[in-house]
Order: sequence, then structure tokens, then C-alpha cells
Amino acid sequence: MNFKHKFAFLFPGLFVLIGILIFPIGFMIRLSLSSWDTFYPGLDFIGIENYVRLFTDDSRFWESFFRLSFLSVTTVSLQYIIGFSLALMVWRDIIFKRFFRVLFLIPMMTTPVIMTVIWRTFFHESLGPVNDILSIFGIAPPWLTNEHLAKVTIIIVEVWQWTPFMFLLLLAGLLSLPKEPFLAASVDGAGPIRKFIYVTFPLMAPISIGAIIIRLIEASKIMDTVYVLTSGGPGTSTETSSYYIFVKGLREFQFGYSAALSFTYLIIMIISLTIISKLLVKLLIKK
Amino acid sequence: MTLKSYTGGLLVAMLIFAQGAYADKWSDQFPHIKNTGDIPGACSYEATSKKDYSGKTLTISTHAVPVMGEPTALHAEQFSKLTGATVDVVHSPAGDLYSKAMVPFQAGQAPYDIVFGFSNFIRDWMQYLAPVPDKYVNMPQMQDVTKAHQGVASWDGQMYQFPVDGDRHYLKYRKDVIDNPEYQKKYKADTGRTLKVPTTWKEYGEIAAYFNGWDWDNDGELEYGSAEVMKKDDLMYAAFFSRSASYSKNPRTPGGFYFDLETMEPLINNPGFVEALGDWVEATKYVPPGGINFGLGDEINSFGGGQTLFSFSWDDAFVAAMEDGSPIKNKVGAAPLPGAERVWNREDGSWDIGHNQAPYIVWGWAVGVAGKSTNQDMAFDYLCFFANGANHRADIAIGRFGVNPFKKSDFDPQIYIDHQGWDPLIAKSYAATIVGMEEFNTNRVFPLRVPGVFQFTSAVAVGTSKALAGQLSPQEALDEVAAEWNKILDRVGKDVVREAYAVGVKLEDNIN
Amino acid sequence: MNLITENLCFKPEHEYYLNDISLEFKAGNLYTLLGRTLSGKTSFLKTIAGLQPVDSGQITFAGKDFNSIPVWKRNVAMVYQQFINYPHLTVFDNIAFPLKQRKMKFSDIQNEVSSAIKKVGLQGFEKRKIQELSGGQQQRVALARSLAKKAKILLLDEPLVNLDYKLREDLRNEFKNIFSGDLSSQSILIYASTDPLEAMQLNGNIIVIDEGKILQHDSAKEVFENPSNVRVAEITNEPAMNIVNGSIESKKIILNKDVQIDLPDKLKTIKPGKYFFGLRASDIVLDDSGFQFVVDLAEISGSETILHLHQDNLKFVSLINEVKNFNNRDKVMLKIMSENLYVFNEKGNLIFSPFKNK
Amino acid sequence: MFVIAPFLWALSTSFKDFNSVTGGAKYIPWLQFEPSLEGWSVLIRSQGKGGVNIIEPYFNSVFVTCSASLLSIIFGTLAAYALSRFTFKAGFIKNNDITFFFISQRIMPPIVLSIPFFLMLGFLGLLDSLLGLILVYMVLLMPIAVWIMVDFFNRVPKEIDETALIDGCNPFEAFFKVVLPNSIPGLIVAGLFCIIFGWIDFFFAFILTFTKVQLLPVAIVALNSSVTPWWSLSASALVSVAPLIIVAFIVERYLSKGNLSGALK
Repeated sequence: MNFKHKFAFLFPGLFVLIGILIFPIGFMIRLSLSSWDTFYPGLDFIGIENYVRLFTDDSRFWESFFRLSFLSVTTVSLQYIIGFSLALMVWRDIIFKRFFRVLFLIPMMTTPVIMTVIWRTFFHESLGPVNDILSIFGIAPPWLTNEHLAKVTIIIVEVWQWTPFMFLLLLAGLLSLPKEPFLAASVDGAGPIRKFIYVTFPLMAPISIGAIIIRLIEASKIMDTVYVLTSGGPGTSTETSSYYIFVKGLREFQFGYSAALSFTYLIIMIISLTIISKLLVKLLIKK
Repeated sequence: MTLKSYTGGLLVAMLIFAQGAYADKWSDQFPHIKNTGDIPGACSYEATSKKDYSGKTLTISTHAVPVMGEPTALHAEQFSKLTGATVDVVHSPAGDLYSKAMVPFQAGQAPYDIVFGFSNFIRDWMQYLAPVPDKYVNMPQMQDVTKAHQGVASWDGQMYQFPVDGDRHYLKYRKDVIDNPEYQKKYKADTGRTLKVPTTWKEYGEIAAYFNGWDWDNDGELEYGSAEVMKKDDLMYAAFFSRSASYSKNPRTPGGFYFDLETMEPLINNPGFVEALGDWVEATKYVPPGGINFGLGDEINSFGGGQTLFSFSWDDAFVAAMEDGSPIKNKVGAAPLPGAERVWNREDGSWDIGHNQAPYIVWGWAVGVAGKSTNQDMAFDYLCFFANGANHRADIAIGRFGVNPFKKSDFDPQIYIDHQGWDPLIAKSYAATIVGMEEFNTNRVFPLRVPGVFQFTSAVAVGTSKALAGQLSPQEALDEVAAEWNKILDRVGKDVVREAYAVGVKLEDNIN
Repeated sequence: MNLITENLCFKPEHEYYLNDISLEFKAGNLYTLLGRTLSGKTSFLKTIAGLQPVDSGQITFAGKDFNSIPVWKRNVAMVYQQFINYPHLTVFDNIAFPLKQRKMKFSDIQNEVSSAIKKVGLQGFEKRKIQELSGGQQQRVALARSLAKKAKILLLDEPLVNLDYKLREDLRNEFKNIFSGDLSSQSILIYASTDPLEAMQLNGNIIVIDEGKILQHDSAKEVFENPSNVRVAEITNEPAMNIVNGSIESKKIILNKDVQIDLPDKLKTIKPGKYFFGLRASDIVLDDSGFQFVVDLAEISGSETILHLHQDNLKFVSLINEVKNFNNRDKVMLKIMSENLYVFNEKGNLIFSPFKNK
Repeated sequence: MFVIAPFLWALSTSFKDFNSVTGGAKYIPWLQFEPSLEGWSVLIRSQGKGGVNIIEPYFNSVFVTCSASLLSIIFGTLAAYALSRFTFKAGFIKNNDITFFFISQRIMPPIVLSIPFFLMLGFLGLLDSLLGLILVYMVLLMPIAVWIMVDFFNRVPKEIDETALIDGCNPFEAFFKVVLPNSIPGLIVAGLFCIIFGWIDFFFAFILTFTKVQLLPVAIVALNSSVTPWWSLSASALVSVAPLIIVAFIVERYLSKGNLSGALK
């Protein structure tokens, strides 16, 4: 269909969004070309100096970026796997099905900043319940203070918080699947596993891609969890890009530089997400 | 404060200050000051009640409750009752106070009349703050403030922050352990050394390691050596400077602790600091499980809850331990920070042997009035009221308020003995410890107060936490910090930093 | 009140949806648009309705330029192959929807709707929601809605294809009555279909369309008897007409090296050379005197058997008017009814039809 | 168990006080520690007594979240409909690119936008106001609305709209009379997502407000002092999640009825 009315549908939203964003984004780009910091707040012009610094003299940013990639890919895969299993579980008729469905949704609805404080007490190595219970087995993992375990802890919290999102999307997808292919598969004598591999999974592929991409976008912003749980420590072992940008911007008030970081980050994210989504489409659908 | 401690306090007050507490019309109306009643002064209840600010609104950005946030709100409520002003208080976590005020400042706005923060924000904030008017600087209430804290609140002689709190780092220890003859014997037998309050960081480490990981107070729980702020956030570097001061603050080499004032060469990676960081890495072995991720709150919970033998940062852990209801009330002691058996001499490039001790007058709560505020009179009156004699005396007794002594009159041990039920010995050692470092010691370290201070301290936090996590050796870690400091210097401008740093060095070198 | 399209072209990407379509539809007539799936039938209908733009070309209706009239003012009606109704409305409201849209008086609406409901046989279902109806009933609602509108142009896009066999037959018969009885001589009815049988049964004008191009436009009988080219012959027969690339040489029709048949007298006038030969599936019959073929696949459909056969490189489909069991790889003897052969030249155009030359 | 454990812990902690927190992990009130209502009482005490006022922030949060969600849904749904049904082309920019533009707004870390937003709202005089927050939240929420609704509309047969057009509706009438009434499940889902994401935002609410307008997460974080009072923080965390549990039930109801089916695929 093609009517001139189409603009009347699209433009209000588009222009509201652009209207609200054009200044911030333009300002950010301009800011990235300035040396605005605590002491000299102002839009001077220093050319691409900030970008030069970023590309030649800031391994911490790149390290944090790769760490972020690792964390978000891991958490999103885990969320996908767990979310899918849970969705499959309550898809069928089990007892208290509805209760479980509600239960699995709740973590998503908690404010991360607040919930993570609770998690910090939860993993507190001498006052929290986790190590208290584990001490029965004579172990006391340093959840927040070991370089590697701290990452695991962050992953656990992220998985807890956001698996429900994946779960909801996938469950809704499952519930909307047509019945015929399953009947056909049953007639052909396919067992539950083969049914999953050959029927459920392919049918769910498009939904999965959408869900994974959206979660990757959200997961890449992971910050509250890091801030509250470990402040990026121990060392820099849990610093992620957005946390690093946050530190440079709102802690050290190097606005010019943090704008350059942000802009670079944005470009990288848009490119990599586009590539990832193309890859996923190839991987999940063409097969 | 629970009702019980009110009554308890009231009884004590009735006995000692019978005349003062009796028939004071202000303490009837404001139970907060029941212990003392109104104390006369320019900003007393009596004086404040004569002002009329009705119809005006005062806005305050302060810390989260309870620490500093609760007294802010409490005094706001009282101030409002007395003057008719509307007072809006907004609370933020400590880490966000700087940006909460700085973002509007930089955008040319003044949404808050009063901004709470830390004393080391002064250089970044002062261009947006109104200087404290002479009227307040000269009043007796201010003259009672220790010299060190007047210095902390001022920039080159001009006061920008209104003193409402005093902060310093000192050593807290479990008196019941250190003074226990049995443990003293046992320690001697096991190690050949004497068990006493440590005077060097090495001793601190040895004793803490010895008392780590076993149930020395027989409560069924394990106890540990030391609780310290090791979490990589805005506070950990302060703990590091506390540990480094005695190794690097050499009274014979004035002209800079953090930088060499002449060359602006960072000193952060000299052997003194490296030695201190080495000690600190060692300390990860005698902190409680998870201790390497302790923030100040954890430290307070840990020492205040009786979990560790030592702790050495702000007052809070000590006050928490000494509060009514604490399981270790009157079982703790206060002492100056440990020293070192040698101190680095950067001019000779060698160690000066001999005991050296340098107190760290750490930054603490500080509060300023926005330069663009249209209610500056009211704002200063509020702050003055906040810190008036009666309020201050009541505030320092409540651990969770985070308000600590900073007035000369606070160092009378009798206050703590009478009002808070402290053991006289403890009260005396506490008062002596504090007054000693603030009034008499001349080898003090003051917080770094230069433009972009957060960049410098954040670099320290990153570097030292890498060392604590074992990612880097102490030398490597501090070399990295020094390199980062040089970069920041280049960015911010060496001369700008030098100019600001000179102001702090003057304090350290006792030049007025 | 004629509908005229001139040189309609639409090529959104790389393929033509509509390729130079010029047609004239006369009021009071039924046109069947016959073509395979994706041949451009739906595109054409949507273009008439105004739902799809064209790159070039002109539509005129009753002498007026139709291009410039937006879809909602064109007064056409359309029934889709999917059962498209308004799911949130009842049957009555569904049918009344276009009438309300026209701001008709409520009493008139009631009359129109009930007469339309009667026509499609849905009495008693007025208050039902759409989801509570079967597929056939849903399609009746869609039909009723388009009838109630009394549109000047009624477009039906394979309305029966998604129904099961029995229902399809029933509804098709009803269609005939509805159309012949009610649809006044004022209306143009265009019926898109993939099914040649259906097209023949409807017995209107047949327009054969393929790859967006009109191949033939004639009466049903004419299209059946004289398909203008190979593609039409394939499209208008079910199963598709067998088309074989062969030649005529010295009084013989050579289909491959084994299958060679004597040239029937009727074809003697045709010069030797390469040709396409068309043969309806029903013109290949079991006969021991014929050639030997191998069965690739045998399908039984109703009272008929369809055999897919091959002999060397030659592939045939044969329709046998009885039910017989064959196994794959069975060998069967088949006779080719050579007098019913169509002959197309190398370009695929018809040069000989058994009907024309009878 | 994994899902619920933190809540149980928070519930238990909310009844503790300083001594029962610092004495190691304890779980069961009365049995292992003396329960105290301190944590909960903080939520209703006046500020001067060390409480945090959460009633007004609660209503602010509800108002801002709902208004921003509603506006996002309105604009987002219209845009999503356009992107799903019509073809747009401007140079190399096509429908998918516009859709991606909408969704990509969520890629930006909030920190990136905080300063510019602050300056912009300052210029418009909307700092510390509900309206300013609503504007900002629209940027956060509209991408979600567009994403869900484009998906939804892609699954509603376009022949329904076409039929409406043929039946005499212009595109607006077709949208409002036919498409919208049949999109209620999608709208509900999009609305719920918007509400969730609006409700849990902390960052913008924190940076862009001063004293007049406070949202719930900001009010609660005011409890996260340097000495974290575990008890009151736990209590307030539970309070903040409570209304969304109702939301969870609504979502579930739609799931069970299968109405959501078309909504999210």
C-alpha cells in the first residue's frame, strides 16, 4: 500500500523522537571535539584530540569493551538457554503452571539499582546467606573479590534479572505456534527431542533472533550491576564500557572525552549489532 | 535513637547538667537536644527562632540517610519550625553527590541552595560556591573549630565550606584483646614479640595476621585481623594514603607529599608508597572473607559488629562500636595511625631510619552554599544552626549520623563519659588521639585538593586495586598510577594543578 | 460502465508484477482470471481496487479516470482467498460495515444485510463473532459483505481455494446462482483462479495471465479448444497438458528415438521440422499396442488415476478414467491419441488445434 | 528457588536491625534473630526522623511511567503501523533502516545522554519537572513500543486493512476502526513493557530531578548510605516491586488466554 497518509502515521513518532534527540546527539558529537572537564567547562574546539587519545592511549577502554562483549554474549546465551527451557517447561501443562509463569516474570520488574544492593548483601562473603550455606560443604568462594568469580557473580545477577524477559518473549512465541507441525511430527513418530530439534526450534527461530538482538542491546548497557556489586573491581576485572564511560563522565567529569568514548562506542555497537543480527539470521533461519 | 537511650541519656543529663536540662523550653520542644538544652550562641535555637524566613524555600542536596542525611533532614525540620521556612531535602548516595551538584553547576544552574559533599571537592566546587561571610567566620562557634578543620574548609585563607563535621583516620583496636594478659602471654610465647597497640604498620600486620581466622572472643563465630576499605570506589584511595603517610611524609623534606611541588613530578611511585602498598597487599591475607570488596559500610559493620581486631579509617566504626546496644561497647580503643620504622627521603633518594608517624587528616563531609543561590543568608543560617553547640553535641553521640568531633570543645573526654556511657580510659585515649593529631602534630598529610581531583584519586583506586587483586606488583601498579597522573597533569595543565596544590602544601608544611 | 485498463505496468523490484496489461471489461459480465500462483492475478485485482500503485498505464471506469480515485472512493468489493473479515465485529456488523461507512440509514442497512445474509445462507448467525464460525461460513460472511455493498466491480481472489473439496463444490454452485441471479447487468465480476476446471464451470470470459502478462483473453470454450500458446495450454489444463519438444520428419512425429508415431492425416499439411507437441493427459491411454513406459508415480484422485511416466528422456502425465493400482517402476503400455495432438511452432504459438481443424 | 531466593532474603532482612545483620547470615525471625520493624518504619517516618518519604515519589513514579508509556504507545503504534504497512524510501533509507533507527535509541548508554538532556531540559525550563521526565522517558520507551508493535502488525494480515479501505475507510479510519480494535493484545504487551522499563529506570530520574519531583527508585536509593541500612533497603525494594507483581499477573492472564499469541512472535 502506498498513500500519502503514511507520513501522517510515521512522522509524529519519528519527529518527536528526533526532536527530543537531535540536540543531545548533536551536542554529544560537538562535546567530543572539546576538552570540557571539571575545571574548564566549555565548548572549546580541540579537533579530534580526544579520538586520538582513545585510539592510541586508552587500553582500558578497549579492555572494557572486550570484557563487555564477553559478559553480554555469555549472559545473553545463558538467558536464552534458561529462558527457553523455562518457557518449554511451563508451555506444557504442569501443576501450578500459572503460578510459575508469574513467578518467572517478577525479577524483570525490579529496579536493578535497588535489587543489586540486595544481591550484594546476598553474596556478602561473611554476612550473606550464600557462603553461609556453602560453608556446610566447607567452601567459601570469594564471590566479589576474585577476578574471575566476580564476573561469574555479575553474570548470575544479570541472568536472574533479565532471563524473564527472554522467557516472556519465548513463551509467547511458543504459545502462538501452529499446532499442525506438531501433530504431523507425532504422526511420523518423532520423539520429544527430535520434535524440538526439527519442529519447535526452527519455528521459533525468527522469534529467537528478535529476542536475542534486543537482549544484546540491553545487556550491552550493563552498568548498575557492576557499579553496585564491584565498582568494576577487583582491579579493572569487571569494568564494562558503559561503566567506564560513566566513570570518565560523571565521576571524573571529563565530559569531552567521555562524549568521544560514547560516540565511538555507539558506532561500534551499531555496526556489530547489525553484523550479529545478519549472522543470526543466516545461522538460525537458512538452516 | 531508641527511646531507651533517650531516657538513659536523660537520666545522666539530669544528674550532671541538672540546671541546664531542667526547664529549658527548647529541649521540651526539640527532644533531640534533651541532654544539653539550648547552648547559647549566635546560631542557637533561641537566636534562630528570632529569624523569619516564612514563605521562602531552602533546597538542600545531601547524603543518603542515615549518615549525614538524617541530621540534615532533622535540622531542616527544626530550622523550618523555628523560622517558618520551607526546607526541601534530597538524598543521594555518596558516590553521586559530586555529580548531583556538579552537573547543574556546570550547566549554570543552582537548583540547590546548599550542597553537601566532601572536603576534597573544594577546588572543583569553589568557583560555584559562595565564600562563607566574615560574620560567620568570626563568630565564637567558628573559633572553636580546630585549626586543621578550618584549614580543610578553606582555600588559601578563604573559607568556602562550612564546617559541620570533622574527619580523620585513626587506629581502632579491640582493647579486650590487646590488653588481655592471657593473649599477651600467648602472643609472646608464640611469636617472641610483645602484644601492644601497634605503632608501626609492620606490627599492625603481624598482630592482625596472628589474630586472623579464629574465635578469639569466644562467641562461636570466627574473627579476623583487620577491616579496611578495599573496594574500588571513591573511598579506597583514602585508606591507601593513610597507610602510606608514615612511609612517605618526611618532615625533613617539605614541598609535597603527592607531588614534588617544584617539578610536579608524581611521588606516588616512590619507595615509600610502594612499601605501603606492599603492606596493603599483605593485608588481604588478614581481612575477613570478602574483605577485599569492603566499602566503608562493610568496614563499619565488620569492626562495629565485633568481627575484626583492627580497623583504621573514619570515626564511624569506633562510634558504632561504642554505641548503646553494641556487643563490644567499651571493649575498643583508639590510637594514632601506626607509623613506620623508616621514611623515604626523596631529596637524598634513600630511607631515613627512625620511627616516623604522620596522621592523615582525611577529607570528610563538607558543605557549601551555591554562589547562584538567592537565599544565601538563609542557607548560612541553616548551616550555622546545624553546627550550633546543642545540635553538634547531640549529633556526635549518634553513630549513624556520621557527625564527628571537629571543635576544640569536643575533645573534653567528660562529654563521652557523661553522655554516652564510655569507659573513662577509652574516652580519654580517644580524645587524646584526636586532639593530638589535629592540634599538636606537625607532620600531617592533608587530602589532595586540586582540579580534577577525582581523576587522580580514581587512578589511585584503579592501580591499587589491581595490586590488591594480584593483577600487578605494587611497583608496577604505582608506576601505572604515576604514568596516569602525568597524563592527567598534561590534560589539566601542570601550572593549574601546581597552583592549587601549593595551597594544600602550605597546610602540610605548617606555613601560615 | 465499462472498465478499461491500458498498458498497466508494475515492476517494483526485478520482476514484473504487471506487464503491459490492456483489457476491457464489460458491465454485466463474468471474467475469470486464470493463472498459476504468483502469476500476477492478485496484483491485478489489487490494482483495480486501488490498493497497489502502477508504474505506468491507465484505468478508466465508466469513462472516468480511475487512477486518481483513492481506493476508499472506488466502490469496488473484494473477497480474498484468506477468510478476511473484521475479527472484532459480529457477523451482522461485518456485513453492515461498508454500509455504515457510507452513512446509510440504519433501517436500510438492516434490510440490505439481511438480504445478503439470506443469499449466502447464514440466517441465524448474525450475532456470532467471526472466530466462532467455520472457514466456509467465514468466507460466506466475506462474500455477503461484498454483495451487500452492491459494488459496481466485484473482485474475487481465489475465494474457494482454502476450503475443503466438498465445501468448495457446494459454494461454487451457489456462487453461480448468486452471480447469475442477483448481480445485475450493471456489475463487472472478476474471479481469479488457478483451477482451469473452475474457470470452465464458471463459464465466463477467461483471461489467462502469466508472469504479469495477458496470454489469452477469450470465451471459456475458445481458450480450452484453442490455447494460443504452450504456456496457455499448460495453465488451462489440469493436469497440465504434456508438451513435448519433437519434430515431424518423413510422415512421422518423432518424440524421441523410440516413441515415433505416424503423422495423422490432419497434420499432413504441416511442413517437416521442429515443433512442440501438446497432448492432454486424458489423450494418453492404456493400450497394449502402444509404447512401453515406466511408472514414476501413480496418484489416485476420486475416480481417476494420474500416472507420471517416463520413457528414456520423455516424460508424460496420463489421466486414466478408472481406479487402477500401479507400483512405481511398473512397466505399462500406452497409446498416444495422435489425432488429438496440438502442434505449436518453435516460438510456442499454436499452429494446429484438433478442434479448429475438425 | 533461584528466582525467589533474593526476595525471601530481602523479606527476612527487612525485619532485622544492625545487630542481627552484623552477626552473620540469619534467616528465620524469632528463631534466629529478634525481628524488628525498623526497616519498614523508615518508609513511613518523616524525613527529620531519618525516614524517607516514598508516598509522593510513588505517585510521581506511577504518573510519569504511565504517561510516558501512554504517549510512547500512541506515537510508537502509529509509527509502527506505518513501518509495517507502507513502503518508505529516501535514498538508501528504507523501512528496516527507520525501524532500526527507532530501536537503536536503546543502544545508547544513558550516561551519554545525561548531560545533553540536562542542558536541554534546563533550556526548556523542564528540569525537576514531571513533564521533563516524561519527555525523556519517551525516548527510552518509544523504541520498545515500535519494536513490539511493528512485530505485531507484521503478523496481522494486511488484507484486513485493505478490506477496510475497499469498504470505504480512508487509511485513518481503517486504522482506528479496524486495525486498532484488533491490536489490543499487542497494545497491552507493548504497554506493559513500557511500564516495566519506565518503572525501573534510575539514572535519568536521578540526574534530571532536584527536590520538587522525585521518583521512587531515587527515593529508595536515598537509603543507600555509606553505611547501608540493609533492613530498610530490603523493605523498600519489596515495596517497589509490589505494583509490578500486579502487572505480572496481567501479563500472565493474557498469556494464558492466548491473546498474547499474536502479540509477540
